[in-house]
Amino acid sequence: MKSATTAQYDLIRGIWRENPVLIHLLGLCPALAVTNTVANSLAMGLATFFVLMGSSLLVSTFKRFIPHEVRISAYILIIATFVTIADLVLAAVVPEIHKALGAFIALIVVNCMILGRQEAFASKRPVSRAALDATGTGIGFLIAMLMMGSVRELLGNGTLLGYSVFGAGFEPWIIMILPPGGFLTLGVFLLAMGWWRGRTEGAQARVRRWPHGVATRRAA
Amino acid sequence: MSDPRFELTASPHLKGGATTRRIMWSVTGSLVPIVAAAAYFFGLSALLVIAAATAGAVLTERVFGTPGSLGDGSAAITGVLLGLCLPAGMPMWMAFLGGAFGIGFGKLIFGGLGQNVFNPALLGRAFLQAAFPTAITTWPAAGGSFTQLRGDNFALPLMRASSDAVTEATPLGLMKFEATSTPVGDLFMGSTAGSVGETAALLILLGGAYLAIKRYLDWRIPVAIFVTVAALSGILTAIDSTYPGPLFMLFSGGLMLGAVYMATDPVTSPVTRRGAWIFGVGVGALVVVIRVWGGLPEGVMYAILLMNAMVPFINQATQPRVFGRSGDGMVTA
Amino acid sequence: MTIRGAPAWRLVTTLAAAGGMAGLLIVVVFEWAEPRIEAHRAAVLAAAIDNVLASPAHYDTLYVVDGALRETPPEGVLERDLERVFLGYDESDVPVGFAVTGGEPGYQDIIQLIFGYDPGSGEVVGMEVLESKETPGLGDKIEKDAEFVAEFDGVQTPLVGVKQGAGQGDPSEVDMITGATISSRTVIAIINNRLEELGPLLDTYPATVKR
Amino acid sequence: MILRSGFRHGVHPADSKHLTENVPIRRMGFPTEVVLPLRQHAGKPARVLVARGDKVERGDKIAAADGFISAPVHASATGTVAGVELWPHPDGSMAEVVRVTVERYSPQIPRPRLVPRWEGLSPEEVVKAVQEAGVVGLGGAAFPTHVKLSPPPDADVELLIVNGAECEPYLTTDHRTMAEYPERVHFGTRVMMQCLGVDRAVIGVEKNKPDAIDVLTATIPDDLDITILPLTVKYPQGAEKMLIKAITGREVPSGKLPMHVGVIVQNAGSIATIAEVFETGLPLVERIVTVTGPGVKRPSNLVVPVGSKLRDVLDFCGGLTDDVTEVLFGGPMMGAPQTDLDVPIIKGTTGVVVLTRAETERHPVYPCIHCGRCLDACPVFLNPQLLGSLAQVGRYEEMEASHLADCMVCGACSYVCPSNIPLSQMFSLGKAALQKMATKVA
Amino acid sequence: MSDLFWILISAMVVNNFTLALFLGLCPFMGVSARVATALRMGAANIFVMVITSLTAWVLNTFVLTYAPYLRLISFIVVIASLVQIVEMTIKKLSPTLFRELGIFLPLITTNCAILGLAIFQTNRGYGLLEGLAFAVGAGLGLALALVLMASIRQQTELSDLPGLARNMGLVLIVAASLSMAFMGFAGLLSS
Repeated sequence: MKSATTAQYDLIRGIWRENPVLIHLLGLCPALAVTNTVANSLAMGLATFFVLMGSSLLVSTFKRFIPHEVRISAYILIIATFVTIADLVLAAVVPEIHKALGAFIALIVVNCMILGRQEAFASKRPVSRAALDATGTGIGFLIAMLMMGSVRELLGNGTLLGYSVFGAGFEPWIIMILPPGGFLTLGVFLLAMGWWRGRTEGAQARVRRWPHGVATRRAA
Repeated sequence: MSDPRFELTASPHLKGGATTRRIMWSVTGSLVPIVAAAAYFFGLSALLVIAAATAGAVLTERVFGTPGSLGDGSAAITGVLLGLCLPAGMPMWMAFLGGAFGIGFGKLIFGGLGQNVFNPALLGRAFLQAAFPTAITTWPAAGGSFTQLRGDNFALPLMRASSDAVTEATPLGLMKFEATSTPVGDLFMGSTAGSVGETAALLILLGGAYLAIKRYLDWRIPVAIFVTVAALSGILTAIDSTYPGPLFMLFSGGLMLGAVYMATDPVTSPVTRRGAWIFGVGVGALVVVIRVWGGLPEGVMYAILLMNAMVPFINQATQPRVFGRSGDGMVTA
Repeated sequence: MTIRGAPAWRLVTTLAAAGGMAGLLIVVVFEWAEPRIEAHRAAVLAAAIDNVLASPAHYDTLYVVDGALRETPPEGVLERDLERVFLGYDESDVPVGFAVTGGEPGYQDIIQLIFGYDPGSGEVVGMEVLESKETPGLGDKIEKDAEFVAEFDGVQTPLVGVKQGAGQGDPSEVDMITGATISSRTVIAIINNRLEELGPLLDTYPATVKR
Repeated sequence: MILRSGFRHGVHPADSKHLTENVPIRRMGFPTEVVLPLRQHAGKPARVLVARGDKVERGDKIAAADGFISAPVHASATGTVAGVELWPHPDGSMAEVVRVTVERYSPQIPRPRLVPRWEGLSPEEVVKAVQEAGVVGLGGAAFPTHVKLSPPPDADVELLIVNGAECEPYLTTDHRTMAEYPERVHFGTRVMMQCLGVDRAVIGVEKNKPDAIDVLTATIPDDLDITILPLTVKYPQGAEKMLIKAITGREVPSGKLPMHVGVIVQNAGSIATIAEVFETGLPLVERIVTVTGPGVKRPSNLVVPVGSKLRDVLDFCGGLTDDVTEVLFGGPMMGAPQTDLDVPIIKGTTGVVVLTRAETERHPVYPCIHCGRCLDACPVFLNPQLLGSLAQVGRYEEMEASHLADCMVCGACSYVCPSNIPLSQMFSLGKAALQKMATKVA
Repeated sequence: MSDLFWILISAMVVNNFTLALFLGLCPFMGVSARVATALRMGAANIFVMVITSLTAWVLNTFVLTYAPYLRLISFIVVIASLVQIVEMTIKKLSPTLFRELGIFLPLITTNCAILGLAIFQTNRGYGLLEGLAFAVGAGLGLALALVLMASIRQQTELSDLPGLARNMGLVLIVAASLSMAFMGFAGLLSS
């Protein structure tokens, strides 16, 4: 590929401009399911980071040996291996968190973000660039997870990483740690970004497109 | 050549019937007796809760809505309706938050009046139910003096309510968890525990009848709901008499308020007449299912919200048969 | 920059190699992790049994096979496929009660719990929720509300759930949690149903009858 | 055949006919100039036969039919052709007209019969005579009558419906015609029945014209099977398909003509005109027009020479009040607004309605609240709510898929819309846009 | 029997895969613009779920007892290959059916809902019939969520949306509302 991206760009791209969760809406399943506390978000983010990094390195290293026809299967095989490892390690080292994340660790396998980076980047670039890209994307994912996790834990439990923020009298918004809260938090993030983009790129005038020539007066 | 005296507008040049504004404000007006009844049964607290919810809805509409959209009255209706389906002892900040949520995420995000999918008042209530399950299921008993507060209405924002009010189980709660029925007469007059506005079945029916006669609401929806609920619960009682009977089902909980004022919101109910029947039957069936087999004692709010979600689909599925065409749109003969 | 148009044998060997490598890696990690996971699982179970039977000196694992309790699992059946109960003993090797697990659908999903049962007195002597997804702050009081959990220490079976404060002082009454009636009832139902199934077995188990 | 009385949906606007319903038809004097557009009928415009300076007499053919679906135009007054030129047309465009300066003090005398006597003519000759007389439907659409009189041989027409519904508010043209000239209505019916070879006719009259119903019933000829059918008052009963549905219970298939269900519909005014041309021997040179509305000082039913300018007609009725805002050709539901008082009254002008500020006050538009009133109003069972939202985002193809073509722009949906959304206007624009697209493709 | 029914209902509405467990979000966001497409996607999903459930049961019962740590890899590989084979079979046997459903099959294969189904089924120790009930319930639930979302989106397309809601934010808010509405089913058929 003769793209003109610099190493620096490869690193920072995934963090914000092409944030996998907030921009591309990839990997939503873990981003919504396990972000009810900061600790869970962190664990999930790190596990995903580990899998992404491992598979990117491996795929990039062995890209010459993987025939085009079976590349997806090979990628999935590699990813699944790392996920299984992550699963086992978490279960052995931090069983409490492993229990909280439940099946969602295994589901990292089908996180489109990871497969997407292999297909779009690692399989075409040198190992060093692949590592940078994986770092950027992984951090971007982690940031998104932590944003979700902090908002949801803060409002849903009144705590951050388990430490009380609002004091004892706080009435937690339980919805935030329930499923609707996940959708809601991400939805609000996306709305905020839509609002921000509208501000910076000049909001399209919010005019209803009445057909040309229809004389109307909107309710004042 | 053309004469400046004359306007050039498209036909038709006559205008008949109600206006959206009049419909909305009539609905609001018909809620006044219900609010009064709420104040009679639950005292000052009821008014505080209703006022807080209305303030939340109206302020949100004012700040984020299209300029001047307050005038159509729909935000006020949302606020009052939300207030009517909350318990009287609820902290005012929660009611306010519910109103703001309902209007913000239930209506303005879709583009304002007429374009929302879910009933904003009920969405606000569903939010409160999911966020503050304890506060919203703490039912103060009806009666007592007007000035006596029924709970911690003045809890500081974000802070827990200190609960020392006299609470009582709702008729539905009694039925669900203790298999005790409440006399239908009490339900009809409203002297039972429950949300501030849903206890007075009589007044709600009168308001609904007024609106139906004025054709400001589609009578098919409440009728379909009542008939479905009565029929299903009748069948269930016939099979096993421990199930609650039709009269109890009809007059307990939020069914009256929901069927008359929430399910009939034209924006979030089907536009076709056949759709209205389907919608009503669906709400009725879901109410019975949730009340009888669900984990919650009350299901009207969820039943209506679920059917709201179905409305776009129902609308598509019940397009009218065009004149001179068979049902599938083909030209007849 | 992957290879295109590779011959079939290349495809197969690549996948086989990748599969082999993956298998190898996983096995290595598994060998390392397995004992730790098992140890943790055992520790959790032991702690739970410890909790519901008020710290027995030691306990036996019994297997329910063909409607009888046996001390050893039958040949050829995996241990995890069998239904197990645990019998605890005090320092002087006197049985103090059984720890029984059970699960049923609660408000959100299945509630899994373990409870201690003393066949001698017919009382439940402890209860601990192992797994639940009940509503935080409401339904999850079944595990977090110490008052509720404490009610299961010394209550006559079959249990009867009553509204808080509405009880008549009957020894089989359990005060349910206000606002989380479904979850509370499920806990009670699980215990009652399990005892209905296993009660006769437990009541007639030789080790306890001997006492 | 079942005679029923009703169609589903529709609206009930206040009929406002009290202004003129009891005012006898008067004759308006000849104006100083008449303006005769070559396009006064549906179909191809007529071919002009005269040139500037030509002398014409009342009843002279000044333009000939150009093809089968076309009709000739006759001079409505004796005078001199002042020009063949472009002139404001009631449809809002500029159209070719023949302008005739009326000879002052001309007796405008009856001339030797231009239309042959009816007795003894074969159906084909009657059709020919009707075409030559320039008779078109006077109900508004101005479809050439002779076309309706000659159905294709395979069509099995068994019933003639005379449309006396006149469902548009304010208008009383047909009402007065039926009440004052019942014989003409019956005679015209006889001519049509004979031409079409049908032996049954139904005259459908809305119940708000009891005098017309009584007079018509009293004068039915003994030898004809004519039924006078009172209809409940509802708009748009006068629409062909609605009337057929209301009277026979049959639905005309979408895109097809009434003759597919064995029916021909003719407007009562046109029927009377057929009778009139055979009676007087003069072609169609004048018509009955209701000039009414709160903006007219002296609301009247007038016999007006075709081509009279709006200004002259209004002056004859005492002029306009001060708060006039709109002048319409046709009724208030479907009528076309006029801004130029020089437009001529043409054959298809059923009435002139002048509205004042009170009736035309503009209402603010609110968003659609999905109340479903438009669905209840639409006589052809469309979903105006859906069509309207599609129109607002310009999705004309999807409107077509939702059967926009079946919309007859009756305006019932706009009339009932509580949010004042200009539905029918958007539909006519949508139709125009689709037509444009279709011609572009073709 | 009632157990199977509970499993089905629970997977369908109480713990709806999409709205309560966040599984299958990719099609929920991606293939929910048109009702017709959503219906076909939903049907294809039910189909694949049933295959998955059967596969997982076979693997769990006969193969993985001896090597549980290979569960993830074998699930992924076997399910993907099976779906591929089914896809080719359908293509051969019924081109019409393939046109209707086939194009969705590859999309579904690498979908969290499918793998999630297999894993949940394993974790909960479901037998063959229970697994099938679970698969059908989950599939119906996914289809329901998908169709609801699609019909709502088709309506909001015609709306005068505020600028900030023109991206997927609105879809997520709708999903949150649906999720809240589905909370009404909590505790259904329990006790």
